[in-house]
Amino acid sequence: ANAVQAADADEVKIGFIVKKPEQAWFINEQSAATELGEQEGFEVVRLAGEDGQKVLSAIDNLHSQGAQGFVICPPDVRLGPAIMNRAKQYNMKVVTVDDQFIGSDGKPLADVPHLGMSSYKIGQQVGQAIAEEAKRRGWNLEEVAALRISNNELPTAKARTDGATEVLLQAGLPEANVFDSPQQNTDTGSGFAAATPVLSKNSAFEHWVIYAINEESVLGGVRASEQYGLNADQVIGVGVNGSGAAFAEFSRDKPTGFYGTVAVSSTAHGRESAQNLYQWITTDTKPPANTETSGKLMTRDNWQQVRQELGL
Amino acid sequence: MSAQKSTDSALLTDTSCGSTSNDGEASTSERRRGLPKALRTLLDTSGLIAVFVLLFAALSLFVPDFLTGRNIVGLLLSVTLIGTIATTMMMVLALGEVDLSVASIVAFAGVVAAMVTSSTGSVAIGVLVGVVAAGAVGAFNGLVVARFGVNSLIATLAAMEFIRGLAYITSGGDAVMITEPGFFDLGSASFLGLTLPVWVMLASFVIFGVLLNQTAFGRNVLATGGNAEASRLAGVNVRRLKIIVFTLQGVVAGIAGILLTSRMGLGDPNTSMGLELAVISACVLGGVSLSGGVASITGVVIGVLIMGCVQNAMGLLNVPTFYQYLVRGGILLLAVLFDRWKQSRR
Amino acid sequence: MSAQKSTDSALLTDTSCGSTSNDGEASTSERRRGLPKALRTLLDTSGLIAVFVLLFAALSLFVPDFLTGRNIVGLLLSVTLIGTIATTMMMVLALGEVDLSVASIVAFAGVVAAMVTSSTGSVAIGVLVGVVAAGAVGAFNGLVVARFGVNSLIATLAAMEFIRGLAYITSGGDAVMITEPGFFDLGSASFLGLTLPVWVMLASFVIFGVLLNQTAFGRNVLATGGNAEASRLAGVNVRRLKIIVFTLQGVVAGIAGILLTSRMGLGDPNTSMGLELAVISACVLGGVSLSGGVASITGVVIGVLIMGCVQNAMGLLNVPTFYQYLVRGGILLLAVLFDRWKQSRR
Amino acid sequence: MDNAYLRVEGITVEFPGVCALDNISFSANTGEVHALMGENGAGKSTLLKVLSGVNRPSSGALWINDERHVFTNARQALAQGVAIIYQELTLAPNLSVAENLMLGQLPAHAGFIDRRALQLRAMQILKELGEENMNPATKVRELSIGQQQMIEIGRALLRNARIIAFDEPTSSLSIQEIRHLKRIVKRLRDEGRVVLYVTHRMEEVFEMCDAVTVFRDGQHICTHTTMEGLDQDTLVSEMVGRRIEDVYGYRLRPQGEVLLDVDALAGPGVRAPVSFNVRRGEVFGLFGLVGAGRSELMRLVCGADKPATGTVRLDGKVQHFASPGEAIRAGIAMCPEDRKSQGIFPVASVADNLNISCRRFFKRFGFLRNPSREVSNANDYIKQLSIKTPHHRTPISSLSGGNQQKVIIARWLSEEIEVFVMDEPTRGIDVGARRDIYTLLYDLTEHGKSVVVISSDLAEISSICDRIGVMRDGQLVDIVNRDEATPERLLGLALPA
Ligand SMILES: Nc1ncnc2c1ncn2[C@@H]1O[C@H](COP(=O)(O)OP(=O)(O)OP(=O)(O)O)[C@@H](O)[C@H]1O
Ligand SMILES: Nc1ncnc2c1ncn2[C@@H]1O[C@H](COP(=O)(O)OP(=O)(O)OP(=O)(O)O)[C@@H](O)[C@H]1O
Ligand SMILES: [Mg+2]
Ligand SMILES: [Mg+2]
Repeated sequence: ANAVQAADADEVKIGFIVKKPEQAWFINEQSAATELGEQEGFEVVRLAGEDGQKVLSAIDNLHSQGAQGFVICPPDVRLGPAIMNRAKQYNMKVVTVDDQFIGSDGKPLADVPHLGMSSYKIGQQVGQAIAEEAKRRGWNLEEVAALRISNNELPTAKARTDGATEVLLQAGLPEANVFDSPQQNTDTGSGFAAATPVLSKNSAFEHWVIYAINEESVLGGVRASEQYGLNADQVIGVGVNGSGAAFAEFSRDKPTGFYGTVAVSSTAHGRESAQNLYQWITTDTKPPANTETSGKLMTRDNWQQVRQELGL
Repeated sequence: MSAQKSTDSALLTDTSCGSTSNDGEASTSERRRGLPKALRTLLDTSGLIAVFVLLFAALSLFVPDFLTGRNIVGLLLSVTLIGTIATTMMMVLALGEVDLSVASIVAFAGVVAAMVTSSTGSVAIGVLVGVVAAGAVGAFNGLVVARFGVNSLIATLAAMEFIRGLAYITSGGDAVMITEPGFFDLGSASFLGLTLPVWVMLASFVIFGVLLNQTAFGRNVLATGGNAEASRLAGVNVRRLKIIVFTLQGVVAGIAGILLTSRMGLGDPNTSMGLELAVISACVLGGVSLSGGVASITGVVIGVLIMGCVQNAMGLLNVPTFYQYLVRGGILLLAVLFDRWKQSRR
Repeated sequence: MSAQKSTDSALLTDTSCGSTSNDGEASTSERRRGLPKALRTLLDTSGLIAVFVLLFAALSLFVPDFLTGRNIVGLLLSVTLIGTIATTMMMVLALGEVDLSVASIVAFAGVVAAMVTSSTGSVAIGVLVGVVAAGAVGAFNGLVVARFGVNSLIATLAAMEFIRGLAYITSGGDAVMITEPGFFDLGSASFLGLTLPVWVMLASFVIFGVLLNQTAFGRNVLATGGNAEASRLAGVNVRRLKIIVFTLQGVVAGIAGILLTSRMGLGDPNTSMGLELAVISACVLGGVSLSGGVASITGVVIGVLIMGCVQNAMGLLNVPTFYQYLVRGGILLLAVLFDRWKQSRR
Repeated sequence: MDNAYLRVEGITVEFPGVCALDNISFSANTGEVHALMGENGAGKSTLLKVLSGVNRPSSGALWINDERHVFTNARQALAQGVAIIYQELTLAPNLSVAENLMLGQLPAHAGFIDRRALQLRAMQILKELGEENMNPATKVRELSIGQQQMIEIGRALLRNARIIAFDEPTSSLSIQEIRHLKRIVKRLRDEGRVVLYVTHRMEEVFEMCDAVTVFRDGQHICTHTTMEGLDQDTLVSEMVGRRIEDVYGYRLRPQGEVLLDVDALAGPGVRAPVSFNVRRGEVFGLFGLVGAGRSELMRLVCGADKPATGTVRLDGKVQHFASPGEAIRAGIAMCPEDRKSQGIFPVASVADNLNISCRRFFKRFGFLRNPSREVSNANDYIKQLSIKTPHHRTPISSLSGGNQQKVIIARWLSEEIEVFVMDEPTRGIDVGARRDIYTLLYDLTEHGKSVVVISSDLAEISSICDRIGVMRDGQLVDIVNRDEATPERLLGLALPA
């Protein structure tokens, strides 16, 4: 069957399933893949899979359309076995992007090609950026408080904040100075609401660092810090992604507590993962098991340049 | 003489008396009198059925790959969760209540079943505990609503938060992996080309259809939804009725949740957010009144299918996500507008 | 004899005649008679107020840093969105309707205002267009509900999907940046230590409190919520009333959304998911009846404050997220149970 | 007396601010129709609700067949053979006639409804009710109020109860239906049941009842164990605490020019064009059987429904009312017949119910209302119409039916209304209050207003009106002058030819 499909190269159709179809990140990925498809002559079906049920429906749907494979960012990494099960049933090829499948033994499913950045490592990059900036500003980390806007329902969020926390602790931030503020959502509003009580509780600290799952949440924290009369030079907020929220912040007249963000090229992710799958279908060359990408720190000074570099 | 009077008034009722407007109408509805009950009900709900048939025909015609065996099977599978739960939601709505906690129950039951199965090694025990837990949540909802007279929207909104929290706490926030291979069979066991979840959905359609129409219980539910005071005075145990219906809702949501978990291979505490609104939409699309007392299983089946078909077709047509919002909102609005129009024309 | 009789009966009326049961009660209610109206209303809703006062005292006592000036300011700011919208939601609920589309309107208005401001360079035009767009959505909801008699739960559920989709489409799915610095002042302009969003919330409390209680419009809203048909026959233009109330809801949600956008510095189409349920919860906590006809602004203020305090305290106490779900659900349930208990005891 | 089948002993029921029943005792025997009489709010319905387990007495008990009972829910009462036909309809609107008849005891095998048995028993009971032409499969919401009332009665018959209580059953029945009801009541008595019968209609008491108990303000006034030697005036004065010679008290009034002129009006419910006019100072009656289309006609006049053809002139000016609101502001208002669904705002206070329309006259600064004016207006009418309510702030739903009606009437008295349309204004209203309402009508007309009264009460309509229009099957068949309006004539016109 594979050979037949491979021969039929001009009718290649692949799916691109993402867990949060409304988010800029995934929109970028999907449109980059679509663009590539237009260049290379294959069709990309964009689908949403917000939970397991919807992912399976999306796969059924792809099967009905006669797609040969799909790229997926799963809503839960542990869905791997169920998704692979369904894909095998339909004889579809699968590559994952952003989040890698985990098998029932708790280890990554090695035979599914993956392209992405490790959430934990991204988190470490965030921590690194914060630590360096704090050092540059000459802060004594012993007296710095960390506002960790957490969202433990989301494994990605947890991995990112854990990564950042680890680096900061190594850099000399006392563990007692790390304050959790659980948010209900991942938007600015909930970041703000979560940060408010923590800031008011710990009024003794002069310097704050803020990190979270994404830029929006960090921005919420920064807004809360402004509300408490903390100045831009008293706060270092570093986000993740490189989306409109960050650009909006950087293009303000005056610098704010939002120091920077670890930008990852969603465009590259979308493009490369689609490319990999296309190659696999047409030439039968299986992509590398795990391609790790990394982020690039984007600050007020270099954001436009980085943005261009990453094609955002 | 008295006989004369009543026939007259019966005529009046039918022909919406007088003026020349709609004599054709009247005679149609009179002709309907002669038809067997089932067919008459069909004609009454026929507006909706017509919409569905038209929609289905249009989709089959214009959407490539829509009318293929594998797509229809996939479509059926994709509506199992909504479809199964819609049957008991219909009962709850018929009672004049509403249940927002179903999505949380789905998640909770799934997590509990997955954990218990993994720890005891027995699928049966796992499923049983999951269903019982879900039923207990439903019974609790029923108790709060029936015993303390709390508005069900609020009671189940509270339960929605609470049970979701319990699901997170039980699972530690992470999806629970299932180690027992037997558990997967639940979701994939197949018979006549359809898998267990589809059969369960079809069974619920039949069971709750019969329950609603053919049993005293179902009629009491409708009576209570139409006028709770009336059924209480007529000796219906309204309190028990409500508790039973909410418990059934819990049990069915639990079963649906466990089947989902089995299909997914993991108990995910984050699953099915927003499901309650989709289920209620499907019921209302199917002509179930939110103020209670009016419900039909045919309507609910059609409502579920309409929603499923539209969603499926949008996937096939590659409609961008954002426009899917517009389409979903638009369809819902058009369907209820159509329903209103149909009723006002009568 | 007859005179004797009627004084007797007046006495009877007050002291709930005879038996020894509740003389204390009776005399309290008699004492209340003498009090001015406002104070009496206060005592009537006093159950809830007592709960709030106790809660506030407990939090101040046991939660470190709760009762500090800046925490209270922060608390106020964090409830502005819910508080502002709760005032018009109160009107909608009083009318016997419900509006699920507020969260989408918040996002939509914010995105529109941000885009228009950036493209025209004028904050005034941006805000105006945002508010008008939001008002138009509200008016459309009102039209569908009032003109076509569609159940508002479904009509606004459809609008919720539709408008969220519009917000995504308008913004392209990504946060909209604001290039006009003047726009940020809206959210941060401060007077007497409180920022504009807080003042807007306080103003809505006053305006809609007065509107509900002190104007014929407000009383007509309550009457319509109590019995729409009777209200129409009593000469109320029910249709216009509903359209106006939904439009107000849209306008206020729009203003709240624009202020949020200004505070956050970006127009985010993803913002405020689930806000509608929080707003409705706050109203119901405040004793607003979901079946219409009963509402009080004091109750709503208290409801908003209870929710805000609990959320804030959980933050201060560092309650893990999962348990926050339990607490929120539990509080909501306890509050309505308490309310029922209070009413049954009366 | 002590071996009576039903004994009520020392029952006391309290509501916030009201003592509905104060230590009531009386007894009723089998084979007896026992009338319960009293003013509005005297506590009659409350007593029946104690019998049916809806209201729990704070003290006292019921003795049924020498067994002591205090019911706490409706099922217990039904189990002891007590069935009540309530004043407010208690039907499930979307269920069929048959299902409503047997609600709570649907015939079933292992839970499954036995449709045949359901159908058969329903047909049988409908026959007993004289409604053999009613289709048992019809949805109850499609029936007229009178027919719905018959379903209620049928339900009680089906229970085969030993004690059957009727709460104002005739208030919304047609004349044939009333005849039928009387036959049913007699049969029940002859079968040896206890029949309790609440009514405000004197003639029914004297025609049907064997004993009468009178309440006033929650107190037991007296029980007459026999109707021998009892006359109407005595009974009335026991009920209302004063003597009323002539309830109707017709007064001759001068009549002015035509105020309301209806010309060839037709529309939903009114199939042939109807023309009539009403003069200033006139009380114009509309008589007909239930379902004759009287309400529908006046709804067209008052802007509640849209007429298909015809015009309405008010004081010579042609009016096209798009809504009741426009009609009210032009000076014509209607008190609807179905108080519960069209009249009251149940959760709102008496004052709010009363001021709903007129408060636009009491404005401050052009947009704020004037609560003190509203309160004084409410209190004025509470006093003037002797509305029994603990307070103007009491929710109207806790008032007795008659008092609710008075509040609705007061709503329009405080407006600037020229033409009052009153649809069954005295339905469920006690003699004393009725007298008050009639006096009120005469007072209004003496001040140059016009009144249109729709009534199914023959005695009432022929006694208080100056002219009477008779309707049948959505047509106005004739207009009769007062002096020619004998009950026989009116009935002859109203009944189908
Ligand atoms: N649910 C209630 N809550 C408070 N008060 C009530 C309630 N039900 C009845 N009442 C009061 O109890 C008293 C007796 O009412 P009831 O309905 O028994 O009068 P009734 O004799 O049946 O009058 P009517 O002839 O008008 O029907 C009235 O004053 C009424 O206001
Ligand atoms: N809900 C309804 N559905 C269908 N027909 C109805 C409905 N309500 C009333 N009708 C019909 O409309 C006509 C007039 O109704 P209605 O009983 O109100 O007349 P009426 O003369 O005002 O009598 P009354 O005032 O004594 O009740 C009747 O033929 C009746 O059957
Ligand atoms: Mg009564
Ligand atoms: Mg009528």
